[in-house]
Formats: sequence, C-alpha cells, structure tokens
Amino acid sequence: MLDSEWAVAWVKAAAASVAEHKMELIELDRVIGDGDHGENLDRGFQAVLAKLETNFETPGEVFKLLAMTLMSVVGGAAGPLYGTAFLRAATAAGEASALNSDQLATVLAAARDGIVARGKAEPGDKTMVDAWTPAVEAADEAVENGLSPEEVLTAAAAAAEQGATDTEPLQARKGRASYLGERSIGHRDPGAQSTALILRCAASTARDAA
Amino acid sequence: MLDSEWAVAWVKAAAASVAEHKMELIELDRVIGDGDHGENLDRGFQAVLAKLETNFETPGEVFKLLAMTLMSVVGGAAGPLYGTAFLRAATAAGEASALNSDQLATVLAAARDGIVARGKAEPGDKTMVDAWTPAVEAADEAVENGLSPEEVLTAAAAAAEQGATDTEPLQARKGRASYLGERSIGHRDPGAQSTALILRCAASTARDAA
Amino acid sequence: MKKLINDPKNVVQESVQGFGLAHADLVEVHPDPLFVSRRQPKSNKVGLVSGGGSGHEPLHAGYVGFGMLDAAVPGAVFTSPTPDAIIPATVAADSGAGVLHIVKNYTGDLLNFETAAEMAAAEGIEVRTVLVNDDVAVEDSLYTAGRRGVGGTVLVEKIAGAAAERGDDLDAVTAIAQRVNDNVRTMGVALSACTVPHAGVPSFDLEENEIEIGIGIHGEPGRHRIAMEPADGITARLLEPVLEDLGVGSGEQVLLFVNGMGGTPLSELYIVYRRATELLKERGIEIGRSLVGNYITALEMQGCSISVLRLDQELTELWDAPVHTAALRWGF
Amino acid sequence: MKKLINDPKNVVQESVQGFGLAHADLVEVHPDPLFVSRRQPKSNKVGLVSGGGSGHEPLHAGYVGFGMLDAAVPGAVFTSPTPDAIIPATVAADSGAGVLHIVKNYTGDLLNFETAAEMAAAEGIEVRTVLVNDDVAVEDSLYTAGRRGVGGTVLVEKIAGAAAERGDDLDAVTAIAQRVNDNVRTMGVALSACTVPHAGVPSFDLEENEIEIGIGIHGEPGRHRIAMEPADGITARLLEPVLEDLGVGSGEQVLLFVNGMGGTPLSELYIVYRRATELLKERGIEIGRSLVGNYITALEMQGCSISVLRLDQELTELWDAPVHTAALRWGF
Ligand SMILES: Nc1ncnc2c1ncn2[C@@H]1O[C@H](COP(=O)(O)OP(=O)(O)O)[C@@H](O)[C@H]1O
Ligand SMILES: Nc1ncnc2c1ncn2[C@@H]1O[C@H](COP(=O)(O)OP(=O)(O)O)[C@@H](O)[C@H]1O
Ligand SMILES: [Mg+2]
Ligand SMILES: [Mg+2]
Ligand SMILES: [Mg+2]
Ligand SMILES: [Mg+2]
Repeated sequence: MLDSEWAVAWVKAAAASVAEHKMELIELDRVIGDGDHGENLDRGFQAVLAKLETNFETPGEVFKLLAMTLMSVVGGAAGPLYGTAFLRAATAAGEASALNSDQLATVLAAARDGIVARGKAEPGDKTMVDAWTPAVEAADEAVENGLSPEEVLTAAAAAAEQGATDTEPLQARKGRASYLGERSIGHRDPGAQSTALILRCAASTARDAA
Repeated sequence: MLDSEWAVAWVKAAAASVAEHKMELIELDRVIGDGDHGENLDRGFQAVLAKLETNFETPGEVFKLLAMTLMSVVGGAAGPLYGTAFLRAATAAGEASALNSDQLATVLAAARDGIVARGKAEPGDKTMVDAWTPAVEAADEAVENGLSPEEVLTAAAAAAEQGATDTEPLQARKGRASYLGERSIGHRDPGAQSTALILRCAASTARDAA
Repeated sequence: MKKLINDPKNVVQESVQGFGLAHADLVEVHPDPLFVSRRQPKSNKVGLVSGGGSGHEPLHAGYVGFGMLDAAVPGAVFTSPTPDAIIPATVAADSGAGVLHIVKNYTGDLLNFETAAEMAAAEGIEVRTVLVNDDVAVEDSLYTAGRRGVGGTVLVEKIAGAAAERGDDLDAVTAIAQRVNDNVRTMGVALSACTVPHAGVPSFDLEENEIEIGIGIHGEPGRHRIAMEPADGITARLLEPVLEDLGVGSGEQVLLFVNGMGGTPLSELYIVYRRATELLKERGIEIGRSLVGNYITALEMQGCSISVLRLDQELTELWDAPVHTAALRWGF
Repeated sequence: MKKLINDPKNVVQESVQGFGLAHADLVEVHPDPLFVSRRQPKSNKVGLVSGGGSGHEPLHAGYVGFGMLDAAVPGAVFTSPTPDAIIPATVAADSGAGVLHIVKNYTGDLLNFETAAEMAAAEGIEVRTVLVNDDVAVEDSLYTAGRRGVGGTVLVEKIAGAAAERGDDLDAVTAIAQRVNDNVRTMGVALSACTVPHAGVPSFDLEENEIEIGIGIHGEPGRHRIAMEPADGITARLLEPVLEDLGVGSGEQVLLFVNGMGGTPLSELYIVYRRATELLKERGIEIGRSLVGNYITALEMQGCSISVLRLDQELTELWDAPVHTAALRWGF
C-alpha cells in the first residue's frame, strides 16, 4: 500500500541509492556540467533522513518534507527543480492516506509539470524532464491497463531509466550542459539519471510494501 | 700568445660553451638552487659577444669589458661574483699586451681572490670557489714547473673540472644551496661547473693561439 | 590536487568564517544559514544582495561593504545557494528602500533567487532582480540557457553599489545595474582546469599543449579547444569577440578589466593587459578606467578573462565613487 | 606548464610595461635599464628603493606609490637585478634626504645592491641598507647564507614607507625598517612547485601526496617534506615555529599576515587564517591587525606563508597610515 510508511521507506531507499551512486552522478555532471550534482543531491537526501523521525499521516506529508528540505539544502538547478516537483506532488497527493493507481499517476504528472513550469525545458532538451516525461506516460498507460500501484511505479521507473539512457545522443538546450553545444552529445544527463534512481527506489519499495 | 686576440677568442668560445651547456647549468641550479644560472650566464655572455666589435690592445681590456658586462647583465649571485673576478683579473693583467705564465697565474689568483672577497665563501663551502681554488693552485704548480702559458691554463682548467666534480659530496654553506642543508649533498654546484666550462675554453683557445 | 582545506564538507563554512574574522570591521558572518552582511548598514538605502556558488573569491563576500553589496550569499562550491539563505540575506539588506538581487545567469542561481524573491516579497520586501549575462562565449539563443554571468558581475556590483550609496531609489539602481550589464561583455580562457574539493578530480581534462577558449567560471568546458599559443594571440582571441559583440568603436571610452581565474600569476595578467591596450589603441578605443587582478575566480584555475565596459560620464563617476570592501577599496 | 606569456625572454619587460599602463597615475616605467619609479616624488623625503628577482608580484612594483616605495627594480624571474638598474632607481628615489635600500637576504640581491649602493654613494647619494631576513625555515648560522627575506618584506616596505612619508630622516626610517625586521618572522609551505618561464620544468618535484614545509619564494625546496595533511595541521606547523622564534607571548599584540604563493585560492588562505586566529587565541596573543592575500608570491606556486609581526603603538600607527599603491591602498 502506497501509504506514508511506503513514502518513508522510499525516501530512505532513495537516499541510500543517491549516496551509493554519488560519484557516478558527480562524474556525469563533471563531463557536461560542473560536477556537483551527486554531492548536492546526497547532501539533500542526508538532510531529509535526519528529519524523518516525525510521524506522518499521509504520503503527501512526506513529499512536502522532502520538497522543503531539498529546496533549502541542495541548491544549484536540481534543488529548486526537485523541490518544486515534490511540492506539487504533495499538493496532488492531498489528504489521501494511501495512493491508488489513479492518484499515483496524477502525482507523477504534477511533479513533472512542476519541473517544466520552473525550468521551462521541453522534452528533448536533455534534462531531467526527459526522464520524468516517459515515466508519466508509462504510468498513464499502466493505469489504463488497470495495473496495481506498484506495477504503475515499476513501469514508470523503467521508462525513466530508458529516458535517462536516451538523453545520451541529445544536444543540451537547457541548464549548464547547453553551454557545451554539440559537445554535450554522447553523454547522459545527470539530472535524468538521478530521476531514474529515485523512481527505481519508489518502485522497489512499492513492491516491498505490496 | 695570450694577447688580446686570444682573450677575444676565449670569450667567444666561453659564450658558445655556456650557450651549449645552458640547460645543463639550469638543471644543476634547479636541483639545489633556483634554476636560473644557465639562463643568466648565457644572457651575460651573449651581451658580451654583442660588444666585442671594438679593437682591443691588451687582454686586460677584454677582461674589463667582460667584467662590466657580466656585472650589469647577469644579476643573481653569479653576476657580481664573475664581474668582480674579471675586474680583478683586468687590474692584475694591467697594460701587458700578452700574458706570460707568471702573469697568468697572478691573473687567475686575482680573480679567485675577488670572488672570495665579494662572496666570503671558503673552500669546501660548495661554491665556484671550489673550482677556482684548485685551478689557481694547479696554475701555480705549473708555473713552478716552468710550463708554457697554454700548459698553465690546461692544468688550471683540468683542476677546475676536478674541483667542480668534487663539489658533489659537499654540503653547501653559502648561496642559495645552503638553505637545503644536507639535501644539497650529492649534487654538483652550478657555479663551479660554469667556472670549469669557462676555464676549459680559456685553455683550448690558448692552445689554438700557441 | 592538493588543497589547503580540512574536510571538503566544511570548506565554505571555514573559509567564510576566516573571512569574517579578517574583516570584522566590514562584515558580519551569519553561520546558519550562511550569509555575510555589511557591518554598518545604512538606513533607507537600496539594499544590494548577490550570491552564487563559492569558489569565485573574492566574489561575492569580498564586495560587501560601503559602496557595493549589503549582503552576499555563498553557496557550496560552484553550487548556487538556497532560498533559505537568500531570504534572511535579503531581509538583512533591506532598510526600507527595497532590495536588488544581482544574479549571475545560471539556471541554479536564477531558480533559487527567484524562489527567494517571491518569498521575500511575501514578507513585504520590494525585490528587483538584475540578471548578469555578459559572457560572449555562449550564444544567447533558444538553444542555450542564455549567456552566463562572469566578469561583468564585479562591475555591476561596484557601479550599482555606488548608485545605491548616493541615494538612488530602487528603480534607478536597477536601471543602472541593467545599464552596466547591457554595456559589458566578457570572454575567458583556461590554461588548466580546477578541482572542486569534494570531486577531487579536475573539472575537465586539458592536454599539456591545449587551452580552452570561452571558459566559464565553474570549470565548465568552453567554446573550443586550441593548441597553446603566445599571450598576445590569446589576448586577441578574447578581446575581438568582446569588442564585436559590444559594438564599441573608435572614439568611445571603455573600462578594461583583465581578470585572473585564481591560479595565474599577476605578472601574466599584466602581459595580457599590455597587449589589450595595443589592440584597443589600434581601434581608436580609449581606456578610461582599468582593473587588473583576481576579482572573480574559478578556484585555482589558470587563465584569465577580459571584460570591456562601455563608459559614459555617469558610469565613470560611479566607478570612481568611494568603495570600502575587503577586495575593492578606494576613497577611504 | 602553460603560461600566459610570449617569448620567455620578454616576460618581465612586457609585464612591467603592462603594469605601468594600468597604473600610469601611480608609477612611471623606465624601460632600459628597467625600473619603476613613483609618479609624483616628494621633495626632501627619504627615498625607499627595493627590488629583487621578478615572479613575486605584486612585490615590488605593486608597492610603489604614496606611503611605500619610491622605486622598485625588477630583475629577471627569480634573479636579482643588476647594479646598472639599481643605481638609476636610487637616483630617481633620492630627493635630497638619502635613500634606504630594502634588500631581501639572498646572496645575489645582497651583492648587487651592495655594488649599487657603493656606486650611488660615489655619486653623492647617502644610502642605507636594511636586510630583510624573516624566514624561520632557514637556520641563521655560519653554515647557511642566513635567513631569507620573505613575507616580512611587505611589512617592512609598508611601515618604513609610512615613516618616510611622515618626514622621518634617513636614520629614523632605517631604524623603523630594522625594527620591523627584528619583530617579524615567517614560514611557508608549498603544495606544488612553480615553473620559471625559461626553464620550462617545475623548480622541484613533489609527489601527489607530498608538501614541502619551510619553502622560500623562489621555488627552492624547503626544510622538509611531509605527507599532505589538513589545513589546520599545516597552519600549526607554520605558525608554531614562527611564534617560538619571535618569542611572542600572552598579552602581546601582533599583525597576522597570511600570504598566498600565487596559485592558491583566496578561500583557502582564509581557512588558514581562521585556524591561525584560534591558535593565537589559545596563547593569549591578540591580533591587532591582519592581512590576507597574495602579496609576495612565487609565480603560480600553490601554498602560503604565515608572518607574525609584533606590534607596538608606533608600528600600528604606521601600518594604518595612508598608502596608495597598485597592490595596497587605504586612506585614499
Ligand atoms: N531548465 C531546466 N529544466 C529542467 N531540468 C534542468 C534544467 N536545467 C538543469 N536541469 C537539470 O539539472 C541537472 C543539473 O543539476 P545540478 O548539477 O544539481 O545543478 P547545476 O547545473 O546548477 O550545477 C541537469 O542534469 C538537468 O537534468
Ligand atoms: N657567497 C658565495 N661565494 C661564492 N660563490 C657563490 C656564493 N654564493 C653563490 N655562489 C655561486 O653562485 C652560483 C649560483 O649562481 P646563480 O644561480 O646565478 O645565482 P642565484 O643563486 O642568485 O640564483 C652557485 O652555484 C655558487 O657557485
Ligand atoms: Mg551541477
Ligand atoms: Mg640561481
Ligand atoms: Mg552547480
Ligand atoms: Mg637566482
């Protein structure tokens, strides 16, 4: 059940995964950016971990804590973008004590829309939007096919991973990598990669909670 | 004959030799000093070459030009030391139109004394004095044995070369190398080495002029 | 890459603390969230706040003081600061006449300052923003995040600071800052990369004989890579696109700013400056003012940038106006 | 090692020319023999002349101006200048009250300034010499050339300059300069070596994990080599021998000077400064004044030095006195 317990488990898993892949994210960002993405995100998730003691009633509350903490600790482009995403997700989740498949798809779409509203990137600009957009589309399709919440998340995570891989041939048109022009081609976008990591943890903890 | 023509030939040969061994002198100075000895001396001798057009009556006049030019172009420790050496040599050579063996030994001793007066180094301090001192001693001995000027210079040059080699095991107590303390042991002193080069050219041009 | 640091995590905190101790007459350091404010704030003066990732020292904290900034917000190294630090800095800088945010045009800085401005406005502080985007190495088009803010930032902060100090209102200070930005262009070169403390490896790889033209100040790679060449040639490569883009011509007066990236000796900056004066002379452009030194850096990167600001009488007067900060000081 | 230079032979000429162009209000550059003199010399003021090898910028030309030097004589890189340049600089600095030569204690500087002083005296100029030898890394004994002149030089030039500016006579200025030298000690560290332009290879070799303690400012190797350690530890290693040797104790006031070697970011110097203030506090020593930045460098060497000057009221006042040079400026 995608309740507040799941949300807490997910955040913990995501924090562990970001920590584990920190150097990989740094390296991706070093090549086409400024090499801080892994460090910043790790600092953000560690700060969230330190605040997870509270009792949460709803997943929305967890998303909100995540949003506010990332916003105030991460910095850079990714901080406000993930901050806005999870704030919108929190709003979309509302008072629901657990998310069903439909609600889940709405939450994912709200998160993606928040990133787009904030960063004004379009699909194909080689940003985290290129992981979020296929994730949202896959989630919608899974819902139409009547799949369970954990199946919806699993589909979304797989699509995000594919989306991250698919940023490699793209030329960046937003964010720091855009300064590189054609030289950004051939490298994976770090924000798309971290998105894939985070959604993968959402899916695996959802399956555990099912 | 050690006349002004020889002196000019010697300065030219010394300039060529310093240019040829510039990097070697730089490297010696880099290890126990600041790496400029070759560059500075080369700059000095090139400046002397540019002034060699004049007609000289005596070797003393050539020594004086050499002294004044090195003094004002070389800089560092070596500039004033070589400058003083050749100024004293010029004074010792006086008005003689050519140097005999006796005069030659006096000139060499005057040069060495000038360096000692200026730099206050003693034999064994790992400086150019350790090349000049054996050179002067060998010259004196050669004179006692009644050798010709070119033989005197050949003996002096050989002794200077040996003296330069013999600086290797010494610990520096004067000049920049002294800051290294025991770490100066095992490296040849650049000023002693350049002294050997210069005296070697004095000898070879003397033999040519004989 | 060896660094005079302790734990990479504490680099910014410790450095800013040291800065505060060394310049306690000028600034106050607020540790958490971290920002630096002017020791003696004036009342009813437009407040100037800038900030951004650390690693560009003396920018920005070095410019807090009389005639320049009222507060600076240092983020982690090369990482823009977060709204929770920008907001109290904005509050500290406000003395009733509103606050100008001077923001270098990077997505991260933009987004974080934007959020902070919204929230400060909600607290009743009037906030304006000027985006500095002077880097001609980046094409300003739909296909990029727009030009970066680099060397021109120092000039915007100095001149807008002088306007605020003489009593201009928020609209006027904003307009002056915008005018400086509109009239300044910059281009940089890197001879070596820099190493972010927590990354531990250089931000890009340059061969022994390569240099990177059109570099930013975050160790991002630049516009293109060329074989190393003499300083005179490099100077022309930087200056010419700057002059083209600025459209400055014969008879005009400019401020020439040769900036070191942190790891280049001052003596080399003067070699570049010398050649730049020749090139400007050839074009009949007059150097009214100049600045040479390490004013906006990228850690220990070797290289420099050249900025040219078109001067008019007012900008010149504001440039000359007294300033008393850790890194820029005259008239005191 | 890439450098922003043209022909290595012209590095000093071009750099000093650029310096002269950028600071034409302060200095005049005399190209051959090369020296830099103060634009508006006073009359009947003791003249201050310093000089030495280039590569330590802003030292010495950056300190020519009101309240500091009257002339500076830059030699080739790391090579002391020759008498034929020191003599006209001495003549230019003389306004009838005599000239003080401020000489860093290196055999080359000593010998060349000595010769020049003799010859200037022969031209009727009264010349005194103060030897700066503040480097505690070198044992001052019969077995060395004596302690080197390093960071303390900047402080001697500033304070003696202020004494000359207030009208002290040659004896008094000499005594003040000597007093500063007697009360200042310095120790440095290198994290990397530097490369002399014409040599093209680093002046010594350091492993990726080694640092050199007790370094001079010419790329000479230092006192000993240790494994890299955190900034706090390095700070203690530099500061403690300085304090021991100076014999400064609880209740005394000092000037704390953290100097960058040229290639170290300013932010790192402040990390060192921060730790140094803690260590001084532990010993009850009060920091009366401070200076942090790149003031006497060794090209692009990474590292720093810490100098401590024991202050008294007069030295503090002279430190605070107005100065207007390219690299040090206040009160203007
Ligand atoms: N305008 C944007 N819209 C969406 N995502 C963006 C935008 N700009 C940057 N990003 C994302 O942010 C990531 C970089 O984050 P990070 O390294 O933390 O920030 P910074 O570039 O400020 O150092 C990029 O990989 C990209 O996915
Ligand atoms: N006091 C001294 N007496 C004699 N020779 C000296 C003395 N000090 C230095 N030297 C000589 O000068 C040489 C270094 O010359 P150079 O590199 O030109 O000067 P610097 O040390 O100023 O860079 C040393 O190798 C040594 O032979
Ligand atoms: Mg980044
Ligand atoms: Mg040398
Ligand atoms: Mg960043
Ligand atoms: Mg030298």
